[in-house]
Amino acid sequence: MLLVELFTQGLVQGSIYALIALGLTLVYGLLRILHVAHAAFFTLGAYVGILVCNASGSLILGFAAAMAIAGCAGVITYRLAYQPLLDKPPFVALIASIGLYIASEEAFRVFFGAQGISFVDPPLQQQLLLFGTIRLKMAELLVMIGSLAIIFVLSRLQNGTRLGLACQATVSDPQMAESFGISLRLVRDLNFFVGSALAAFAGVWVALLNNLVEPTMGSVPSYKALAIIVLGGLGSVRGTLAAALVLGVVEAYGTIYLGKLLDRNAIAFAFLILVLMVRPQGLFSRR
Amino acid sequence: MLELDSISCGYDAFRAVHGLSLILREGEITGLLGANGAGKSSTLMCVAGHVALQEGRILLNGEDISRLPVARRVHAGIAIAPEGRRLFKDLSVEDNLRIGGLIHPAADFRRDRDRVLDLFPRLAERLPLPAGNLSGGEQQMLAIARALMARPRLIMIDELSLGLMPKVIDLCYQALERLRSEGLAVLLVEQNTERALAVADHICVLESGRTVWTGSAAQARGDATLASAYLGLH
Amino acid sequence: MNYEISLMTTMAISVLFALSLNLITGFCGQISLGHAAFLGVGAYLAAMLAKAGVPFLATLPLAMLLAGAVGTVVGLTSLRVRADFLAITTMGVGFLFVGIVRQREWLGGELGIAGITGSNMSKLGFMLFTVLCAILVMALCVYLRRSWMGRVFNGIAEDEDTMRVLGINVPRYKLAAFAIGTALAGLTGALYAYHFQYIGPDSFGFVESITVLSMVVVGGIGSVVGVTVAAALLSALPAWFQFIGDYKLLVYGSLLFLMIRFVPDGMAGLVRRHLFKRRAEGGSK
Amino acid sequence: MKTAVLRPLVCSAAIFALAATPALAEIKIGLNVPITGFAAADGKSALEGAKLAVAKANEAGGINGEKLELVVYDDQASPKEAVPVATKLIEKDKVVGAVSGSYSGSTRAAAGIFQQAGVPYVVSYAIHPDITLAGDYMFRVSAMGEVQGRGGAKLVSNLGKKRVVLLTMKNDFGQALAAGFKEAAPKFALDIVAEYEYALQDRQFGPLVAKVKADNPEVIYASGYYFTAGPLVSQLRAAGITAPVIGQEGYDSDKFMEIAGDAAEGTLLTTSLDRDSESPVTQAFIADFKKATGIGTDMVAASTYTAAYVLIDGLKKTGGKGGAALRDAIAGGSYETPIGKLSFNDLHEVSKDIQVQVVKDKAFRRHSVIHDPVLLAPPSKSGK
Amino acid sequence: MSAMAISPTAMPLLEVDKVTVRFGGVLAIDDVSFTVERGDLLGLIGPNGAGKTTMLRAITGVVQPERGSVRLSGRPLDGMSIERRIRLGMALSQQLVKPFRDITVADNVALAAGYRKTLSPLRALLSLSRSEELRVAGELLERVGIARHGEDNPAVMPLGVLKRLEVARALALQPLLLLLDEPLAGLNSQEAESLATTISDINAQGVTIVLIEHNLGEVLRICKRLVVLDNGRKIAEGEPKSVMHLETVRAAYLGNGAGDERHNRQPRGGDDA
Repeated sequence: MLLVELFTQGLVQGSIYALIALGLTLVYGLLRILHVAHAAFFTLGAYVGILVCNASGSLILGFAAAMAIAGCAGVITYRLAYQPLLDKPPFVALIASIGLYIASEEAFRVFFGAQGISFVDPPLQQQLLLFGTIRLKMAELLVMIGSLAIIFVLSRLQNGTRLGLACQATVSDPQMAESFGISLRLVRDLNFFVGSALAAFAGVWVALLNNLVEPTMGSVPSYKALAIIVLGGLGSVRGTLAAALVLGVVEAYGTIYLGKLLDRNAIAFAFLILVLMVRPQGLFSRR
Repeated sequence: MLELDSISCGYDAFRAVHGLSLILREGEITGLLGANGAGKSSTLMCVAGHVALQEGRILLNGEDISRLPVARRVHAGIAIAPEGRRLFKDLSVEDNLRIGGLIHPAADFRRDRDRVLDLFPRLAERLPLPAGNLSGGEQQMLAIARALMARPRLIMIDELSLGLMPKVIDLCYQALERLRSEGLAVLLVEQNTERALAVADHICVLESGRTVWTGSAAQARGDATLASAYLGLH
Repeated sequence: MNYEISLMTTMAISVLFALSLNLITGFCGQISLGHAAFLGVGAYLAAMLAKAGVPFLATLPLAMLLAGAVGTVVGLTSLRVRADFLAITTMGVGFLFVGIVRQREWLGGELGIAGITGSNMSKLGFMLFTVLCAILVMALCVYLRRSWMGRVFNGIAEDEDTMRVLGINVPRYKLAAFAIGTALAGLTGALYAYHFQYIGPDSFGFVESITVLSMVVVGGIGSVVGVTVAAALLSALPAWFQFIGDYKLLVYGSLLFLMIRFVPDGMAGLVRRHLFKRRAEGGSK
Repeated sequence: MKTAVLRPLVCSAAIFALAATPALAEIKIGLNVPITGFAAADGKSALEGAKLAVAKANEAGGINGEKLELVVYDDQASPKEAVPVATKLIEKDKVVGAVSGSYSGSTRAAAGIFQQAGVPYVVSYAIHPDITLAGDYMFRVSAMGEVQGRGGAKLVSNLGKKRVVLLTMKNDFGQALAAGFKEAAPKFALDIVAEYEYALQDRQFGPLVAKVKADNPEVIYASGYYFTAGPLVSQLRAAGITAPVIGQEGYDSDKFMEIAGDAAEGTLLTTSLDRDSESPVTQAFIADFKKATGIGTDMVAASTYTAAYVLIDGLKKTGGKGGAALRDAIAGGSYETPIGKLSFNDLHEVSKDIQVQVVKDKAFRRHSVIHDPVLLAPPSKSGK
Repeated sequence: MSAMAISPTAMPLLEVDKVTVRFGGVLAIDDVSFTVERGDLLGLIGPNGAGKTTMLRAITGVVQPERGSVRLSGRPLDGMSIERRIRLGMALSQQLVKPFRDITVADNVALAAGYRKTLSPLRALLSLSRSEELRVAGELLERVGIARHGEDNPAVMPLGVLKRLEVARALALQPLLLLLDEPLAGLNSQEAESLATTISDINAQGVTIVLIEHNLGEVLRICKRLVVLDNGRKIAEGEPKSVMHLETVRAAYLGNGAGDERHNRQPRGGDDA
């Protein structure tokens, strides 16, 4: 029973990872940039979500505002920060991204205080009993369903709509995509919008789960999401989802059974290195 | 319909093509010939907008499209089946066609698709397969079919016969002749000189980025010097 | 004076550390996001040895040896994975190092190791020694760049496959780069331990790794002088920024971003372009 | 939300003001504190506490009429930054004494430098055992982690419970607490069912909670800071675990209740600050802090206030002189502080009772006091 | 070259023995055998997609054959990395020119000429001087006819210069066996003819050469022997003239089987454009 419960908890954590890593993977697929500052949109989303929810009393509004604002911020970041660096070696964008992340983390602290903020009346805290003894918070259940649903919808959109097709074509061969009338600018903006909005979505969920939003909350996701997209085989949406869930579960078991040997981060990265040594192209990459 | 007015193009300090002038007409096939690295592909990619135009003008029906953004050129009626085919490999054949026709309403897709499948019936059986899994010949057909989905008035095809079996080459060239009969302008880059000479209406031979010979294909076929000096021994 | 001496020592240590990474990333093109782990290996070994009474000068080569050995093993991964994957893998190595140290009681665990003494030098003497080390390593880097090894590194950084066609045993050179670079990081780590006299797992984490990488990139990747200047400046920046208190890291992060955004080839690139411009102007006269 | 946005701006303006004040004030005391970086939240509290102590002293006329000036530098809680900060305080600002409002790593790195310079250094809440071992100019006003851990074990016993699960935060604070707890556990015949560790950045404890539930302990001894403890306690309760949770001074912030909400009710903590204390000093501090900052106080603020207070008290005795005189003055004093009555032993550690607080109606209330001078004896020179 | 002078054995320099290469399900090379004698100038030809480049990759070790083996001076090369094969006396001039763009043309050649100094990292670390290598580079650049570009940056050089650079760089390794992958591609007829002549001269000086080339005119002019591949199989081998008369070869080249007199005509030089 414990094993099942740990598995469930691993999935909850994994679905949050998936939401964050998905945006990162979209950006990587398109631009080959390791977008560390992505985690800033996660934090931004959490702040906006709490502030709007506290002010309006509506969680839905909080989600909407968080996603909209983070999405726009993502597009602006792309235009100002990355677009001019696209033809430079990848580590240039990486360092720019790191600088941006440090600055944003500090900006959150300066604006919202170092101690973090909480919901005045945290929603979705009631708990549910599932399958006998497994107990989940409403918020935990919803984040699992929510993230799986959103990823499912996203991959349907990607495969079933003309816009999604345009995105995939751009990932596959930007020049040719352009030659068939696809505006690279539109596709890239859209990807940054969607990716950042997803990170913000994850941010609000984490705010709900912890009832706490701090300036530093993005630091763990900032690098762990990188590990996930590498595990997932860089640029693959389904691979990222699978890698995130696997990592969540590995961590869940690891913290309990390997906790004395290694800490959570080290377990995650030990797993990553192990996988890469066996499969240098990542866990779920076709190539 | 398309006029290259002494164009030069290349990358940064490197100039791949020097002062090329060429006129393409509807219902005609123009063959762009020459050795590896002579600047044929650069010319195509320049017309498509991917290689920087350094001098000269590109006119489409008398209108200067030199500065037209890449993504708008397909709207103007120019489509390309590029070197190496460059299919969207992870996507299905059908999706590749869909992307080819992205500038047209979704409602037209089925009609357009059936039209190009009529030209290349072999693709019809392959529709759900990832494009990367096709054989070389099928990939080339798909590259052409994808370009045709845009309903172009000019189609540019790079290295049509490269690495293909003779039978498949035949198929492709038959398709090409049919396109001509439907009034398309075709700009064909080809290493297989025999083939190109056999089908083209006009020939332009490049060497190290410069035009060394232009004229009708009939003239070219009769000019033994041309064939031996610039086109290898084919 | 002690303040300047201490700051100078810190700067020299940063210069050493940045040069050691520059050797791997700048010269040989192998990006590393976990370089602080090797600083840590050197620091921990030196601290343990110092506690055991091993003389200062003897700990330095031992720290180099161990860090270089570990670095060579990590370098093996660079034979397996490339570019972005390597960046993430080395980042993982960094986390693994910190994770392992945290859980080892005999390495001080979370408490770290304090009271590291035994350099038996005055503050001034230690500073001079560290600066001397930095100068020697600079000289080594300049020499290395001009040696055949430097030429090969340069080739590998640009095009590994073509270097193979020229008969170069690329894996051995990559390992050599990792070995030398990480050994120098180990040396730096030993000096770090003696200077700060306290080390803990958090001193060698991800933040430290990206800080040193930003020094290399801001200086101009591969440029010895550029990296030296950038490391010295960036390491002193927080101390100089004390007056803006609350906004210190905000300014630091923003500066890092703006610098890279507008001068992607670093300070060395900026200077080079400026010189060329002047030379061109001079030539036209 | 307006205040939350404005406050940092006001505070930073205050820092500017402090840093920019020309050297008219005669007596300078230093403070190293993490203003930026990951530990900034605690740094903020520490800074407010120290500022309050200085402001109070200046209100009361300063030292022989001379005003005190607090020189504040950011050390990012990093040893690397703390070394230049300490040197700068000593050399550039010529402080007569200094207070650490920072974590163990940076405090430990700074300690050696203050010791070498002969500048008394009063440490508030950094609990690394080596800090006071650096030399006789070092003082610490809070109980060390081990001591608190031993107190925690006794509290479990006082509650009449036996089966304990330890949830240990993976940093020096958490490890020291766990070590003390485990050391004392046999004395009270406690059965430590299991110990799990978590990282400082963790906020999601799903797997740990699941395992604790399976272990079914009578009581949970969980080390942490309010920002880890808030989510932890809330998640334990959400999973239906009803066993009491015992925390420590790291929980001691109103933020804890804000984060954990109703789940916080009944949580016990061993700390230095007794909010129901009859002591006028404590009550005055709680009121003054609220007045000065608009927020409730916490352990970090109280400790740093106390450290600064102890230093200032010493300065009053020496008439503003530093060095050995100040050291001896501090060592010889006994202090009535917000965190209780203090006096230093030969290692300059304090021995004091542990206050047990309980969360009741979203406020910390007195639960009990652990008075056990033998069990709670801090390390001393003679003890070594 | 000196390396040639000290090889007295009568063994063929290169033996390709029943090599089969498969990519996925596609047979790229199907059971191909041939040998290259010392001093030979062998043309490896065939239509596009015949498997020439794959054959070359099997020889250099970039792809692993499914069956069969490759031997150099009688020594099996199976499983050896490309750099080891190079060290045993091969050199490769690549079809796609890949000069190092941040060093000069001469430095590119000198880098290869330092092959003794770069054998091991330690030796490389301890070697500083490269006057000898620069001298060799100068000579080689002279030999391939681009001496005047020695100090230029390859990034701005035309393809013709880079093709020659690629050959010079391969020669700098002082190989026993020089593998040239389409060295003439992209050159105009004059350039092609002169480079072909250079190649012929290099061969005359004792370097064994395998030449993959599309420019049949030059191939027929300079090669001593031909191996013709089609669809991954060897369809002919022997004297250039006789090989080109074979019906199978003509069919392979023309696809439709139509022979043409022009095939055997010697090309003329001269650029009348």
